[in-house]
Order: sequence, then structure tokens, then C-alpha cells
Amino acid sequence: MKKYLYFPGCSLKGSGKAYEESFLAVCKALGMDIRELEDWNCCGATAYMSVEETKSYALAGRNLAIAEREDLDVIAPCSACYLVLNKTQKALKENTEIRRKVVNALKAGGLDYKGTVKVRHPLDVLINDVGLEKISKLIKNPVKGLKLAPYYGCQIVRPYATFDDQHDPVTMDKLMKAAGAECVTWPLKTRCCGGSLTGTVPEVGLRLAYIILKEAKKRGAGAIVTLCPLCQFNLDGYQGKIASKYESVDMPVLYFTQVLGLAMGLPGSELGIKRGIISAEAVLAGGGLR
Amino acid sequence: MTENKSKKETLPRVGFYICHCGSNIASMIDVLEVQKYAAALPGVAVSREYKYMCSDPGQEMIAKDIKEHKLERLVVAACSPNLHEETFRKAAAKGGLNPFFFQMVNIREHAAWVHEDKKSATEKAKDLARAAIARVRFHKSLDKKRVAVDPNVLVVGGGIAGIHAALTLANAGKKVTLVEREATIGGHMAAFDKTFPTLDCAACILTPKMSAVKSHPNITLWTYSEVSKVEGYVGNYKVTVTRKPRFVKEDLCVGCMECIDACVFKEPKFKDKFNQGLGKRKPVYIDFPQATPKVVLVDPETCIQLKTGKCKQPCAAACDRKAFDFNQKAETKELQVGAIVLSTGFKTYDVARSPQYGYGRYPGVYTALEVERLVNASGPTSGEVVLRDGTHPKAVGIIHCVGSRDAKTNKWCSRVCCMYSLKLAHLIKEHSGAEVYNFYIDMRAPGKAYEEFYDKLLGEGVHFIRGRVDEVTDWAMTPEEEGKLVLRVEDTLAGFVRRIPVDMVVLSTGLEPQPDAQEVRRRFNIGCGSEGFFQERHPKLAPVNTFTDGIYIAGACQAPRDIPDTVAQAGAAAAEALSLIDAGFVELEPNTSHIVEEECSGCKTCVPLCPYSAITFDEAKKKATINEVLCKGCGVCAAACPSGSIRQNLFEDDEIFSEIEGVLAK
Amino acid sequence: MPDKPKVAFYWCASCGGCEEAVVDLAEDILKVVAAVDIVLWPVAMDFKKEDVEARPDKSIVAGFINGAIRTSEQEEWVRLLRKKCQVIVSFGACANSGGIPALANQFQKESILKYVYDDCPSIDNPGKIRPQTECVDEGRTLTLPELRNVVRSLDQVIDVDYYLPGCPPTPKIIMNAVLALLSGKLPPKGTVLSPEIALCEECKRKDSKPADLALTEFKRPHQVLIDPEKCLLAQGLVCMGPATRGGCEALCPGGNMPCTGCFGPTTRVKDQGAKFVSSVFSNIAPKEEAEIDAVLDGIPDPIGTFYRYGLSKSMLRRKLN
Amino acid sequence: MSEQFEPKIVAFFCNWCTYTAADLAGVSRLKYAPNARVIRVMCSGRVDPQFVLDAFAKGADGVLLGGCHPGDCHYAEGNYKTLRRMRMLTRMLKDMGIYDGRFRLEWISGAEGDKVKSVINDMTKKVRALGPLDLPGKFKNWDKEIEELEAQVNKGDKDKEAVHAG
Repeated sequence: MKKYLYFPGCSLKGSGKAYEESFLAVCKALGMDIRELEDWNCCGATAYMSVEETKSYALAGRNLAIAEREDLDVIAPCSACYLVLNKTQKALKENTEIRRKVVNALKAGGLDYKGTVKVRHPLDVLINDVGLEKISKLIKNPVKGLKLAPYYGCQIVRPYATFDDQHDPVTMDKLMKAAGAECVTWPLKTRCCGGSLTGTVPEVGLRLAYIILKEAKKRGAGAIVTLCPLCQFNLDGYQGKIASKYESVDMPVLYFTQVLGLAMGLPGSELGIKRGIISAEAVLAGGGLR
Repeated sequence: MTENKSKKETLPRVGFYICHCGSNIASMIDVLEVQKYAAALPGVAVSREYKYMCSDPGQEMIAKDIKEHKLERLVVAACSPNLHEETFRKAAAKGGLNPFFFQMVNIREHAAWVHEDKKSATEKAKDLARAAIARVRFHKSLDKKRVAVDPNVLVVGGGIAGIHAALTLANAGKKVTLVEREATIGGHMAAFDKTFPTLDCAACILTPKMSAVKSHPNITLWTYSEVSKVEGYVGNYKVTVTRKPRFVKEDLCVGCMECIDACVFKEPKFKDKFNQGLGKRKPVYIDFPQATPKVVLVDPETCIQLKTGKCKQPCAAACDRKAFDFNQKAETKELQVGAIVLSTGFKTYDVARSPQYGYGRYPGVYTALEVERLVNASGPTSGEVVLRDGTHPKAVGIIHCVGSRDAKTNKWCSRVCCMYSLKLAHLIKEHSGAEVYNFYIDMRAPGKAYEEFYDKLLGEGVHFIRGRVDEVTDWAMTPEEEGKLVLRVEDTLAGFVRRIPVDMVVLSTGLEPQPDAQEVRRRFNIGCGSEGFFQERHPKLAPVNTFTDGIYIAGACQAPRDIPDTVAQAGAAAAEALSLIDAGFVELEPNTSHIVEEECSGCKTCVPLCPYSAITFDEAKKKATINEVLCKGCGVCAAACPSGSIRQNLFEDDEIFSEIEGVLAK
Repeated sequence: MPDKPKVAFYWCASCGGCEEAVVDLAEDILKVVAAVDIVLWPVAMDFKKEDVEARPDKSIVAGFINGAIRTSEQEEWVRLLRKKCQVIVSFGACANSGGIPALANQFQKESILKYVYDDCPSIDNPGKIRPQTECVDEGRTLTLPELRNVVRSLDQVIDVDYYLPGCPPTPKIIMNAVLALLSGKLPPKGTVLSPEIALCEECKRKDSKPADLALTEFKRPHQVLIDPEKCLLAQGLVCMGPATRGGCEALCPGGNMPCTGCFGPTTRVKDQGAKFVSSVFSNIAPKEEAEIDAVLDGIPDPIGTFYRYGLSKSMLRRKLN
Repeated sequence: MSEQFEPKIVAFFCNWCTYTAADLAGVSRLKYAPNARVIRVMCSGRVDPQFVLDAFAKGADGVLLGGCHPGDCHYAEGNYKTLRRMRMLTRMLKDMGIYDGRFRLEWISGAEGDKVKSVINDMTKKVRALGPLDLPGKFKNWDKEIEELEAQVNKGDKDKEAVHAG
């Protein structure tokens, strides 16, 4: 079986801990050979790019350079990391000036980068490398009756729609259906969750998050399932504020890896189910789980 | 050894003429300098410049000089030989010189128009002139071969273009075979309800022409058939046609359709292609009531008998003319024709390539062709505008330029969408009373009475919003939007983003080349433009001709085109074919190859090289020979003959070697 | 009795095979000897340069010169003979087009000398001494001819009247040439004294050649057991016959060896190698570049194969650098 | 103004695709380098390797051969014959010291006027970088080594004539 390197980024070590726990648990259950990238550093996130382009590329580039020594694909579950690393990869490939500067910087740190690393998203790997067939086989405990609103966020399909449709992504839907869940069809799969605006311009950020939550509820979803730590944080963490500003939605926001894990019969405790601010207990119980 | 001996011999007298082409050439090339330069070259007896060499006085001048100055060779530096070679050959002939003692120099397309530095362009012109003058010395006196033209014509594609071309030719007394891939002729037009801008019913004006084709004594109609092979040359094409099995004997079926009622499937069950899948049909079916020929056919994919061989065959039983034949096989037929008209039509843009418009995701989203059937009295809903969910739309949004004028999909304007969108807007409003919104980039209504039609719709209260729709979504932001499809668009006239809630969205898809356009053009040995439509010989002066003589193109296979233009073009193509046929013969370029028998060692190298089997090996003489009528003059054999025993007229080794030396010698 | 017409034989850069060819006339040579006075024939008789110089210009009816020209001495000799002879016959492939010696045109003079005097395994030359064109020994100046950088055909140095092709020319065409000279029935200047039709015409294997070769690989004679009847090209062997002037009566194919092109091309062809390539490769089977290259790999030394006897007269004459 | 080397390029274009494309480039008023001299043939298959060698021998710095795309030949398969011959010719040119870039085979369809422009511009640029080939000049230089002796011999003749005259 193919080997992979895992790039956690800051979120999966912090606010997105549940994502890391469930992701690694699922990988383990699938028998994937995956190892955390040694001595990785901050990807720079989307903000840094607009401030210090070259430096931000060098920062992200360092991770690519370390990965290249191993000559393995890198899995970046965090959407921001996924986007930034891919953007860097692209910039280093296409812009000779930037490559020159960045590689010089890396050389100073005893590193080099040829540009061979592939940065991939868990969805991509699960669907295209592992395959639905294998996954379905491992579904011991299908989450029957669980109605989910699959929410992809903006970063994994924009600007690079490498493994899914830019307007109507479906890979997560497929996985959730394989897990036994029902998926609502809705048009907001890739609409903005508010991003950093929830912190900087709350009146705008909260509204955007509210739109997603409300629509999901309207479509009869018991929970939103996502793949982005920031989306999860915005949609889950601000529901209190949203309740006071608009209305109470009370919509649990899970990671797709959590649902997958449950369906594969892994204990909720290993999947960080309890870490959610809006408790998923009820819906999951409805889904006949645990 | 004997190299360049000919140079020492006395040179033939060359006349050199350079054309200003108004300022086309003169503005970038110092015509006088080239004329003076040529005058000083060995063998040049006369050197002149003139404003328009191709004009009558220009040609007269040449003819006169040939006589007065006893010119033995002619060189004209002007435009591309593809344009005026023939003109100046005639001028030479007028002066009593064999037309092939002539060489043309292309200093317009290949120099004046493509360079920016007058000095270097002029130098280039000199080099090319010098080369032609060096080469023309070796030219020989040649005659064009005349071959008879077969008066029969093949028309490929039975849309309105093919129908019109076939009828025009047949009315002129020519025997025409019309080959159509589908089970009926009529093409896209047969699927339309009304036609813009006159709103006369498509069926009413088309079906008479369709039946005229069927009943015309001079037309053989082969539907459900495809051309599989084309051999031969202008005036003498041999065409192989494959006729797919209908499993119903065409000559016996009268189209009573009782077999359809009798079919074991009591209800129509399968997507019906003609109705864009909006309607259903049985395994035994006929596309539409006026289908021509009015002959049913059986679909092997869905017919139980053909799939399993286990069916009571009530259809066959119901046919008192015993027309059914489940063992029918595809048959191949051969035709001899002199000319071919290609009118293979177009394909509409695949909306799956524009997922933001939600086709397939939202049942309320339709393609324009689907709506054509929806508003059509003989369509699946008998003309009633009913949505897939059975409801009637109160508001309809029509999105223009889907798959047109778009860097992401197709760059070109599809030319008909604005007008048919207006037509559909009118029809939908008329049939359903719904509010109709048109979302357009620019309104293009350049045809006769088109702009007036646009005015008329403005008067009818159809809404027009200028802007490219960003997305179609069912996400409601306001109560009014609940349960609706919302079109998000920047209104570029009002200058803000609007959300328009509707019940039905119509995607005005653009026109594309047929998916198999490339194979087809290879089969007929013609070209395609970069966007994939068939390439005309000249965009302005030979719009229905191709680079292969005797093969003409008409309609949307050449470029997006509406019905009036298509019919006009079909007429033009038919006229071109007629002028070829009625001449009775074609003159073939004499640029054929021949083998000098006493030089041939009989090594057979050339024999397999000829794609037209023009070269054969004479077992008695043990030498190869070339049939100059079959030879199309590519010269591959001449280049390959290892003992230099094959000559290609107009491209002999001496001619090319001297041209090489000519362009390089300073 | 009037003295017999005088003829001269001379050899330049050649293997001696052409001399052999003259001897191969067998008893016919007696006729020749009887008919003419040989005034120069280094391989067989002892004449000195002074003897020739002493003769009045144009006093020799014909000079037969074989071998390519690659030293200053050869140039002196052929120029001298040009003066003394009425007719110069370029004798054999080397004189006509450089022959085997002209393959040296693929290398620079220096690299050749370096190999021969320094690097060649069988050389013992610790002082790395190279021959000098001039050296003084005990007050006497000794000279050696200069080795030229370009190997030339005879007609690239002096004006030539007739050409006898072949490596070597066959007794038959030699005899015809001699008789023509003696009888004075001479063809136009510059004529190659051999048929203008390619070799296939006279090859016994001709009928066994299929029209469509569609070759998928080329083999070399040592790699296959050669069918003695079948066309050699059809067996995947490079046979230059189709691009080579006839006249030898297909000796090599007769001896179960492919034609290597020693008679040179017909007059209608300027570059034998290029023309042969044009003919044979038009018709190999593959259409994809990679597959085509695979077939071409069967010919490791194209220049040596297609210009074995004619590099001096090829359009490019020698390797550039 | 600095005199930069302007390469001479001989271009053999097939009538149906590449020559037509060059016409199209003209009609579209595309601008490209004036270094190429087009020789029209009906099919790239007419181009005998001898033509390419002769062009170089007569002073071309580069030779361009343009035909229809594989599968699109107006004469069905002429361009495949071209491809096969020219693959071998390219090897021979290399062995004779004429390296890649000086000889180029391009497939340009009748619709690709812009490709005529880009190919000729690109080739002009690359051949300019390679510098002059100038075989005619090289031939002259090569023959310098035999001129001295030739001169002597001729001089020898002159002297004699002088003597006779005296």
C-alpha cells in the first residue's frame, strides 16, 4: 500500500484536534501507512501571502522541501494548508524568479527543492487511492437515518478544482453515502463560511455563517459535515452569538472523518465527537449510533 | 560533372512583371527597386511594374509583350498563386505562350503583408524573384488533361441545407443521392416549432420540402446511412455508403404505425431522442409524424426480440405487408458521383460543461432545444409549457451565450442564439403567459427584420437584463425566492448585482462542430478550421468550396449559421456543383509525375508509395509506369526514385534545385 | 613504323585494387600492351617524375589515374599528368568520388594524426614524433608530402575527361574504355563509362523484390544467413543497388553480398546517400517517431553506409568540425 | 546601428497545409521575421533530402520543412514518408556536423497561420544564435590548402611560355 506524509498544520493540533484524531483513526482503520511530516512549520495560512509573498512561499516551501526528501505525497487535511501548499507548489513551478529566491533561502537552511512533491487532500486520497469499494467493505455500522449537509468551503475547490467539481463538489457526498448517511442537496456547498471575518468584521462574518447553518437546517439536515477546520470552527463555535443576533439554529458540525469513523465502528471517544461545542449526541443517537 | 551545364547554354527570354497591388505590396516593398534588379538578371528581356497586374490592362500588357518581345518565359511577382496563378497562365496563353512557361512569385501574402521593415522585405522580394526567374528557364510546355465529369451528385446530411441542395440539383435534372445518418431527414429544423423572425411554423415550411425530396424522381434518399469511404478525384468520386439495418423493409412499410400500437411494450418506455428525452418511445418507433421516409424502425438496444430473441413479435404480426425482418444486416452500397455537397450540420453545446447553471441538478433548467420541443404543438406536451414536475412556470429566465463568446468554453459567437432566444421568449410568453427575462451580453440582431423582431419583443414586455449570469441556485434569501430558481447576475446597465427568482431556466446553447467532424473531413479529404468547423477554400471568395475540387460545403458544418443563410449557402453549393457538372469535364493540373522508361531500373521503390495506385509495375518490360489520370501530383515518387528516373511536371529536380540556388545566390 | 599511342597509369590514395583490375584483364592485357606504349606505371615499371616532365605537353594520349587525392605529392603528379595527357580518365571509385579514403572526411586531420602517432595501441612513439614536411639532416633538406585536411576526388583537383566507376572497375568496362580510346570513338567529355541505369536492372534477384518492402528492421550481413535467391533489401539488408549505377553486372549480390554503392549514383542523382535514404526510408513500416527511430537504429553508421565510396562528392563534402 | 547576423532560411512548404497557412498569416497581417524564403511544393513528400543538403551547400543557415499534420495529408500519407526520410536525414546531418535547430520539420495545418509566425520567428532566433553556417565560404577555405601548389604549377607554365616567346 502507498505511503503518505501527513501535514497537520496548526489547526489540527489546536481547534481542529477532533479532525486530526478522526482522520488518523480512519487512516489507521483503513490500514494506510501515514506518518507526520517531521519538523514541519506553519504554512503561513492564506493571510501571509497577501502581506509578504516571497517570504510566505519560502515558509510554505520549507515544508515541501522537507517532504521532497522522502519522495512521498503529502496529505494536508486543513483546507488552508492544502491551498497554500498547492499555491506555493504552483508558484515555484511557474515563476522562476520566486523559485530562485525561495530555493536560495532554503539552501541557506541546508534544504533544496526540485518541485516534485504532490500535495493532496484526504478526500482525493480516500476516493482515488483507497477507493469507495474498499471503504464500503469496512462500514460495519452504517449511520442510517443520519441526514447531513455536506459543506466543502471555498478553499479546496478554488482556485484549483483538481479532484472535484468547482461548483458542485461531490466526493464528500459519496463518502457520506457510503457511510450510510443521507445527504441533502443544497447549493451552498462551497459558499463562504465567514472565514476570518467572524473575528475581524463580526457583523459580516456571523451573517455568512448564519446563512449556511440556516439553509442546512431548512433542507432538513441533522448536522453539517465538513472538511475544513476553520469552517467547522466558524459554524460550530459562533452559534451562540448567532443565536443572540439572529436565531438559535442548534446544528452540530462534524468532520467527515468523524462520521466515517463512526460508520467504521470506531468509538466516538477516539474520534473527538465530544469536542464539538454544539453536541452531536442527539443526532447521532437518532442515527442509532453508540 | 554535368552540373549546371544548362547555365552555359543560351537562356530563354524571360518577361518579369511585378505588381503594386495598389498599396498592398508597394507600401512595404520597393517595387521599382525589384523591377530594376530583375531587369539586370541574366535572361530577363522585359521587366515591368504595374499598379494592378491582375487587371485587364495588366494582363493585356503581358500578352502584348510576349508577342512583341518574343518572350519565352513569364514570371509575375504579385499575390499568392492560390489566388491568381490561373489568371496569369491565361494571360500567357493569350500572348501565345504555353501557360506553364509561367512562374508566380508570392510577395504579398508571404512578404508585404507579414513584414515591417521595408528594406528586408524588398530584399526578400528580390530573392524570390531571382529564384523564380532561375527556375522558370527549366519549365516545359505542358497541357492540362481533360477528364469527363460524372453528372451524378452526392449530398451528405439531410438537414435543411442538404434538402435544399438536393432539390436544387435534382430540379436541374441531376441524379442526386441524399445520405442522412438519422432515420429521417429534416435535421434540427424539424425539431423547431417556429422560425425567427417571421414566426412561421417550421414544420409547415419544411415538411413540403421533405416530401418533395422523397417523391422527386431524380433523388435517391438513403436515411439511417453513413458514408464510410471516399475514393477518386474531382468529377469521378467513388463513394461507399453503409446502410444501418432498420429491421423493417423500407420498400414495404407504409408508415401505418400499427406495429407500434402492437408492440409488447404497452406504454412508451424509452427516452425519445427526437424529443430530447422529454418524451418516450417504444422499441419500434418513428421519430415524428412527418418523418421522411415515413418508415418505422426498431432499436436493437431496447427491442426484446433483437436483445433476447425471445419475443412474440406482435409488431411483425400486426404488419399486413410483412415488412419486418429481424435478420436485416447493415449493407454497403457503392456510388459513382462527380461532385459532393457536405451539409452535415452542427451539434449544440454540452451544458454539462457549465455546471454553474445547474442543468441536471435542478429539474427546472432546460436547454433551448428541449424548449423547442416543449413549445412545439407536436411535441411531448403538445405545446403546453409544463415543467418536469408538472407545474406551469410563472417566471422564466433565458440565459444567452451558454457556450459562446466565452474564453472558458467556445470563443465564437454562435450567431443564432440571440434570435432564437427572442423567439423562445415570445413563444413561452404566448404559450404560458409567464414573465420572461432574457440575460444577454450583447443583443445581436443583424439580419433582415431581426432588429424589428427585437423591438416587437420589447413591446411585448419581455424583460432584458444585460449581463452574464453567474449562477443558477435554489438557495432562497428572501421569502419571494422560496421554491424558486434564482439567477444571480450583474446588471451591467444598472450597475449592481441582481437576483432574479424564476421557475424555469432556459440555456441558450451555442453551436459546435459535429463530434465526428474531424473523421468526416478526413474521409472527404478537406480541412477544418482551428475551432473545428469545415474550412472553406476562401473566407470571402470561395465560401462553399473546399481545398478538394468537387467537394462543397453548406450550412452550419462550415460555421454557425441561421436558416436563411444556410439555405442561401446550400443553393450556392448546388450551383458550384452544377457549374462543374455542366462543363462536362475538368482540366487536371498537369503537375503529374512520369517515369522515363529507359532510365528505370525496375526497383519498384515507387510502386507502394502512391496512395492512388497510379504506379504499376509492368512485368513484361520489368519497369514501373504511372497512370497520369490517377496521379494527383504529390511528387512523393519523384523524391523517392533512387536513380532519379521519375520527373514531376512543374516540380522537376532542375526546377527546384535552381529555385534553391536562386533564393540563396546573392 | 609509327610509334604506338602512349598511355600512363598513376595511383594516388588507393589500395592497389585498381592496379589489380588492370592485371585482371588477363590475356586481354596483352592486346592492350601490344596496342600502346606505357610510359608510366609505378606499380609495374620504373619511370621517374623527370621522365614524365621531360615529355612534351599533351604527348601522352591518355592518363589513367586511380585513388583519391589527399597529399601534396599526389596533387603535383596529377597536375603534371593533366599537362602531359590529352585525356585524363578518372579510374575507380576513389578517384571518382573519394572512395574509402574519403571516409576520413568525417574526421579532422589532427585527430587522425593524433591517433596514428600517439594513441593507437600498436604504436611505440614515446617522443610523440610526427612526420615533418621538411627537415634538415646533415645539411641536406629532406621533404615529405603534406597531408591535406580534405580528401578530394580527382576532379576536385584537376579537369577530368572520363570516369570509370567501381571499386575496382570491372575488366569489361575497362576494356570497353580502352577500345573506345584507341578507336578514337569518344563520348562527350564528362561521361561516366558505364550504363545510366541503376543496378537492379542487371541484378538476378530483381524479380524476387516485392513492391512493398515495409521494413520493420535493418540487419547487417554478419547477423543473418543470407538467402542467395531473394532480393537483399527484402531481407532487411542495406543494398545500395537501387541508388547505384549499373555496369558491374551485380557482382556483389551475385556473391551473396549487398551492393555497397561503389559505382556511384546515376548522372541524374547529385548525392547518392541522400537519394538512397529518400527511397528506402520512405517505405519503412512504422509511422510513430519512436518506432521509426528504432528501425533507424539498425544502421549504426549512416555516413559510412550510404557514402562508403562517395563522401568527397557528397553535397556536404566533409564533416564540418 | 549594430549589424546583427540575419540567418538565411530556406523553407519548403506543402501547398495544401503550410503554404496555405502562410497565406493565411498574410491575410491576417501577422508580422514575422523576414528571414525565410518559401519554396512551394505540392506535398512535403516531394522534398528530396538532396534539396535540404543542396540548400545548406548553397548557403542556407537553416532549412525548414512544413507539411500537414500526421493523418491530415492532402495526399493521404505523404507526410509520413517525409517524416521517415527526415528522421534519418537529421541523423546524417548531425554526423556531418550540422546540428539540431538548423534543420526543422514542422506540421502546420492550413488554419494555423499563427504557427507559421511562431515557428519562423523561433527558428530565426535559434539559428541566429547558432551563427552563420556559410558552407560556400567553408568550401572555399578548405580548398585554400591546394591553391598554393596550383598557383606554382600554373606559374611554371607561364615561365615556359615566356621562354618560348623569348
